Amino acid sequence: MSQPTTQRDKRTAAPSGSDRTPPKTPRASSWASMPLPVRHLLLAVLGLVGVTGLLFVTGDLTALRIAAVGYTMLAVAGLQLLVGGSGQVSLGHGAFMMIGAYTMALLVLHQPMLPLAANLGIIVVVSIIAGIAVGAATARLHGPYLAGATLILAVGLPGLTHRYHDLLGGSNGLNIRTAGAPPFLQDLLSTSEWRALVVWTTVVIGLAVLATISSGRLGRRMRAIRDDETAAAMAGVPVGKTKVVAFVIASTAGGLAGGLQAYVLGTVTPSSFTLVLSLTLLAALVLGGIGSLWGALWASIAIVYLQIWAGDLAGAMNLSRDAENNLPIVFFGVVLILVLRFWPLGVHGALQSLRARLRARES
Amino acid sequence: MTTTAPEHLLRADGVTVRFGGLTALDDVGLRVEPGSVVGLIGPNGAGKTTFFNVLSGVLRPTSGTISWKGAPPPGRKTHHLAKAGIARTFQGLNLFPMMPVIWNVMVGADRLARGGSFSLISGLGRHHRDEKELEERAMAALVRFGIAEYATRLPGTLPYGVQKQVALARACVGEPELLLLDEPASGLSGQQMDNLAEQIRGFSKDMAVVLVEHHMDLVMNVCDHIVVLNFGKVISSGTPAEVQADPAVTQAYLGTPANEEPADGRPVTVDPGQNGAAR
Amino acid sequence: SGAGQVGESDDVDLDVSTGVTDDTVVIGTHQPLTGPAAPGYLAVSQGAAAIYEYVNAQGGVNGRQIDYRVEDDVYDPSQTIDVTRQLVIEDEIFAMVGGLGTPTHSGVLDYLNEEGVPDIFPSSGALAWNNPEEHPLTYGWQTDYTKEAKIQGEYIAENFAGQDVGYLYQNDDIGEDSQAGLDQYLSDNVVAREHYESEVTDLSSQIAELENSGAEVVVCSCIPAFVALGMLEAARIGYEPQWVVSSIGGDTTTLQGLLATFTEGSDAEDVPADAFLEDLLITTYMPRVEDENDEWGQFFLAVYDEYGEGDVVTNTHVFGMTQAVMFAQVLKSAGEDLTRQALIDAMETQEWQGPGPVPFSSSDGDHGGHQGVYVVQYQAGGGIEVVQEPRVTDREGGAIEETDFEPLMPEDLPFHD
Amino acid sequence: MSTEPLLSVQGLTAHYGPVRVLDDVSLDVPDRGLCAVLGANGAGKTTLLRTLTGLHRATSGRVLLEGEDLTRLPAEKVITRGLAHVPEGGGVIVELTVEENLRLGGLWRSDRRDRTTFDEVMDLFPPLVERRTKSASTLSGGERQMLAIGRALMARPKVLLLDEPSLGLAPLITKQIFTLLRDLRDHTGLTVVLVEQNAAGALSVTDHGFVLNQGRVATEGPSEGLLADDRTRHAYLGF
Amino acid sequence: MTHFINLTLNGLASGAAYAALALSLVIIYQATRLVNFAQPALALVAVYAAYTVTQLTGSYWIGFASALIVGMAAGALVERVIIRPIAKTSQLNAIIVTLGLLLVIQGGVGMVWGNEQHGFRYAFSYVGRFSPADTFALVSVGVVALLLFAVYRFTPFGLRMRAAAFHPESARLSGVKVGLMLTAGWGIASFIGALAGMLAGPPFLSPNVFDVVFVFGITAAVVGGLDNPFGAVIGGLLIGLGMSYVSGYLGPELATLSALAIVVIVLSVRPDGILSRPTARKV
Ligand SMILES: Nc1ncnc2c1ncn2[C@@H]1O[C@H](COP(=O)(O)OP(=O)(O)OP(=O)(O)O)[C@@H](O)[C@H]1O
Ligand SMILES: Nc1ncnc2c1ncn2[C@@H]1O[C@H](COP(=O)(O)OP(=O)(O)OP(=O)(O)O)[C@@H](O)[C@H]1O
Ligand SMILES: [Mg+2]
Ligand SMILES: [Mg+2]
Repeated sequence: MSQPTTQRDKRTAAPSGSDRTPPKTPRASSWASMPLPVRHLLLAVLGLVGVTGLLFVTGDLTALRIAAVGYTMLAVAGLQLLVGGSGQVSLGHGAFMMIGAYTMALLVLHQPMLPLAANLGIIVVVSIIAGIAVGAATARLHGPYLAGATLILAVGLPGLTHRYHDLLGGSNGLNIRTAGAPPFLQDLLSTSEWRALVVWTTVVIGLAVLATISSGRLGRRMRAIRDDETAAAMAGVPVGKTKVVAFVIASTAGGLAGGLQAYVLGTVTPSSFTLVLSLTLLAALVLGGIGSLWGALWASIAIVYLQIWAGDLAGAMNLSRDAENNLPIVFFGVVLILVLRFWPLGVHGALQSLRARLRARES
Repeated sequence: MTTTAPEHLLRADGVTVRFGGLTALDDVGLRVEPGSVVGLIGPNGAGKTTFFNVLSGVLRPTSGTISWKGAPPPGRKTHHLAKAGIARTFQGLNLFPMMPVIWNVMVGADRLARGGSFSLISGLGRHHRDEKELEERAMAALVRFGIAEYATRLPGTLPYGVQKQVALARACVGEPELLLLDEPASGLSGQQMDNLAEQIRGFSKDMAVVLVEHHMDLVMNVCDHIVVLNFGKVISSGTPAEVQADPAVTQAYLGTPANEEPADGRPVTVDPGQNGAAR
Repeated sequence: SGAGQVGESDDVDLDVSTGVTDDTVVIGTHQPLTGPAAPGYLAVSQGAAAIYEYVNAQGGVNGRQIDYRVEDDVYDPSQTIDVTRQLVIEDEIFAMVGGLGTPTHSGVLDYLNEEGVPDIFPSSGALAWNNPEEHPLTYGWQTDYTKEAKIQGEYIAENFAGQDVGYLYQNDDIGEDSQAGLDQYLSDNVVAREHYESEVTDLSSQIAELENSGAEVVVCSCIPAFVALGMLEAARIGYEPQWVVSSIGGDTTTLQGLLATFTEGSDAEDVPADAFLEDLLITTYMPRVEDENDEWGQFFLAVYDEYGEGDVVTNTHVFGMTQAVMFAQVLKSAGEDLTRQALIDAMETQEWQGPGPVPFSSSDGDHGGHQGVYVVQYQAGGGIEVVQEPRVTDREGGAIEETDFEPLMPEDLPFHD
Repeated sequence: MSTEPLLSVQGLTAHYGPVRVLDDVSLDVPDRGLCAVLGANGAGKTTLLRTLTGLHRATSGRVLLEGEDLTRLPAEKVITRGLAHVPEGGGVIVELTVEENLRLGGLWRSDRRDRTTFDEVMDLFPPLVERRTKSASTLSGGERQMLAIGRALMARPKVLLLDEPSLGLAPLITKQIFTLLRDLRDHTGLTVVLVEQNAAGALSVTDHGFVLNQGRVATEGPSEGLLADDRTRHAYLGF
Repeated sequence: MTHFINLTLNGLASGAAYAALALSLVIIYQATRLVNFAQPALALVAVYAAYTVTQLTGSYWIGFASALIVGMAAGALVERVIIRPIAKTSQLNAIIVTLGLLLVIQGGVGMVWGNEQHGFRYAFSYVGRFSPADTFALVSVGVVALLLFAVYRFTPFGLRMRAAAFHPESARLSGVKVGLMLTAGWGIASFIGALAGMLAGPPFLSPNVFDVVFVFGITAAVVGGLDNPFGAVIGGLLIGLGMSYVSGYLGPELATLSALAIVVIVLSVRPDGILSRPTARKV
């Protein structure tokens, strides 16, 4: 969020935020020789199988939260590509989620016979347009200026719902009812479980795409721009275009996440897409670890579960009412501070170094 | 000049750059033929880097034209020129500090990837082959510059001399047709300087080189043609021998022995312009 | 099949006693305990909790202690959904009581009905709750905004005949529904319609506009903070209309608290809180703590004094306390053999007798809750005076009628053992 | 050297993470000495200077200036003891103006209001004079290097540590700066530690040289001697 | 016409509050290159402290003074204890930590003082189209901006401060106690933040009272340009006026959207804010 001083700190080895995973020296395993998309799709299928298993051993409430972890993760992963990849710190990611969510709600309300997949497709298109608009408008902005512009986007956009009260429902938003599991699955899956599966199917596909982009040429171009725009341009990277593409990818992920949220929760209101959401997404991203998609997983778990755990904790601690009410907020803040204090690379970074240490001990 | 190429690879005419009241470049022209090494020398602040900035599209000149292979360049932005085949190093290196060395170099090779936007965004199609090829090229370049052992290090943790090699590798790996080198030799040891001369001569088989440098040995050694700038103006140009013999150059840039020991014992003044005309 | 095409859901089984044991019954609610909406609504659940404590101290209802679980949803519908599910699935609540907020509660309305969880007294005046066809388990509570506004409109038309009227309303269903009622009586006299967004705490342009229009009466369909802001802003520019405030914003104890500390020791000391509030007209349907003659009001003060947590008791507390008393009442009527069906049956057959001084409806296809309002006026010194006895009406074009409803007093109303 | 050295480095060791980059380095710099520190890329020259000024923590060993132990002092204190450091690349603060950069160098001195030093430095580098009020970011590479040296001189140090000052400077200027160093030594008693890649050039202006190799002092001696010694030249200096 | 004048005066009054908060952000930015999300929280603590002190002593001005002192101390403390160890690792981390702090402090204030609203008076009478309180706000913001500008541009202290922020290592090599400068920067910024809180807090306090003001404060700072205290003032007034006109003529639901519009328009013409200096040479 700040403009790096030219020629500053070239020397200081700042491990944080750097891409700690340089390509490995060519290893002739069949895994590594597979094209990236194939590898990532295989991982995606594996992830989906895992989630399905988890759904079968847990209950309805957890199914809802698993779904929430899913779409939150997609949103965070998109943000990760934007912030960690292209270095554009956006405080307005919630705005993209909102666009996706309202698109979903409007489609369900006004075109109820469209299948869900078509709705998601339309959301992708709408998000791309939104991403291009925002990306193009902010492509010349740097650091805190970009942050400020996206911040006010997150705050201002919900105002549209008041302006177009009749269409968007004002502060009460829109309520939708969506179809549950198809008949032949109804005995097997509850509605919540079905929705969680729908969410995660979309999410793992989205994540596979994001992973491919992030570790491929486009990802490298974005990082180059993040590190040094002039040098990147001198290597033939179109700076403005790449920045917009980064925004488009992020907005698409965010829009899809919002659409899935609307689908799962059945309600969209401006008060679900406040600045707090945007800031929480960004904070959780850094908490989880900005360098890797795994970070997005930890981030989304933190967003969904920290509040709940803190609530349980507060309930168990027998505090005064004011203290009990506010404990969850404080708890999230404290966790955030402590994690960054002791694990600058976030939870994922910590886990990685732990693994490295264990491996070192083994050998 | 003895080359008989019908067309110049790069041609700059009447390039003028003003920053507010300061004229950094004043009607500067340059011609570069394929396969040649052109030296661009001059005192500090003469406008050499500024000229590079104009040639590479980083800076738009106040006036003047540039033509590339006999036609206007394909676009005015830096990346257009880069795509067309101009590469450059920076005086301040400008490496990508948070990417490992190999990725730094792979970015330099990016223009050689053959996949279109589809493969770029989706990771399908040629992408996989492209990536492999880029990595191989980058690795080959690291080996060629003798810095393969640093492939996975971050640039900031390397000695300055190694960083310079990384920058050089990044500029060359994309097989440009014109290579602009801004003080490649500063910070290098004598041995390395000799290697560099060798390398530059090697480059010029495939590409033309424009070299900004203060190490006269190197410049005189490798350049076919030299242009001397002072206060933004071309004060001399010609073969190394011609330039070296030009008294204007000696005065403004190389220094005469008389300058070395001031007679009055007062601290010397470090002034490149002491003999130059006032602006 | 289309994403929006929803099949019929099966009938739910109400013959269950989820959350009920021999000596406890678990109920839940969602409330904004933190975040921007918390200051306005925190007191609701505090008040309710105090009543349940009191009831439990008296031995509970039908031998059962009431276990009241309050979950914080920060007034964010997506969190409401999560905490509601948590209450239903994990806490296994018997019923949802007084879930607060229109946007928030809208999101769980279907869910509660589908899961067969009685949804008693949502804390909001939206019209949506009263729809027994679609949401048979939801029973509204608050006098709906349109009914209230009709009575306001009539009162103004009668008592301020011919005067110019301006509206100041919150830009959501509160404003929309209120105008629908007011306009039935005032449409000819309206000279300004100004709205505010609850996120923007600046009313300067609205008040300036109202003054500009020459409105002599300003009807404020606002929450308390914005009533206070509006009054301050008017005082700032020397504008002195007759304020008419609806029940949601007419909590003079809260207003007084805000305005008193505000003016304390300042240049405006000669303009004490009283002066702001003097002659303020309020429509209301609950007991009032300012009214020394209001037995329920006094009862609530006493209960809160013993079972509540500190604080001044405001009418927002009373909101929750009234709800709690009424819920305890119906729980008592539901009898020893407590099932959800028994509760619903009790709701449908309950003869409501207070604490609210207006009739209450939860049967015969009308889940509308309180049926009307009465009008009070703030008096210098902090008291209030009833200037119009309760009247009832419908939300359409029907007439406004007086009522002879007489609530039972605390000691006569059976709502605990 | 018989006299007490002005700057004395004793058994200095320094690491980056687990990697040892200075290994038991000892060297003495006499008062009014002009010393060169030479070595291949990565030998540890920059690290040595950074450790001397406290920018990098020594793992062990001591740095003494006029007998005072500076080893544990933070950089901002070390500077006030009379050590000035022109870092590799200059470290000009591009967001400040040229004048501000210069003033900053002498700000810690109690006589900072005295403008004579400022005027003297300005006199030394005429290209800076006309850019006084301009942002330092507009300077060319060489002009920045002049500014960096100027800023160090503003502190009127006892010992000046220069990390590749010739980087980016035109040959004429390099020569002039080397001459200037001698001159300052002769007229103001300045002591200089000069890190240079340009070994021949550096040895020709200094009177003593240290050659670092992989973090150790490989050899040292009078400059002429080193310049003449073919073995050293080939082994470590590469010319 | 009177409507226009009213809107203008209203806009100036609210703009002053935005400007004050923007100023404190600019200071922190100049001192640390960080956008400090904890700024409103620090202001919150200060203002609640003032509230309590005023209640205890009965004197508004003792409360006012304690707010400034508490604000400054809290800022300096936070820098020392929490920010410093983290700022070393990365800038984004430091920014996120200020977010965490925002949560902790906001929740903490809720724990101590409750989430209810409290009335809180203005420094001077608020009565009048452009009241003494508004005048006080505008004048104090203007004076502070002027002072800061002077300190930053013309004093050795200001130079040290800027050097430490831009290039800590070079600053240390010039004998600047960088750590001290950072602490001082946070202290001063929080001092101004506390002032902003005292201006923007009334009439009612609650733990979230500064959320909205802060958003417009950031917006103002960005619009004006983060490198110049006057930018904050101009940005604040611009946002205040723009929102007042839009909400007066077009409807209050468009107020925040109009702030967005101002940002987009201004930054598309001047990507580094109105008072930005020409962008630095890159290579
Ligand atoms: N953006 C700018 N604004 C103002 N002046 C500038 C700008 N860029 C360059 N200059 C001035 O233009 C002149 C030429 O600068 P340039 O960097 O081209 O010099 P150079 O020949 O590369 O010198 P060196 O050998 O020291 O690198 C210098 O005097 C510099 O101060
Ligand atoms: N920040 C860092 N992190 C890790 N290793 C580092 C770091 N900085 C330097 N090194 C390592 O320390 C060793 C010494 O580096 P140093 O910069 O001191 O060399 P040098 O002699 O100054 O070289 P040059 O002449 O190229 O400037 C090198 O191997 C380098 O890779
Ligand atoms: Mg240059
Ligand atoms: Mg070095």
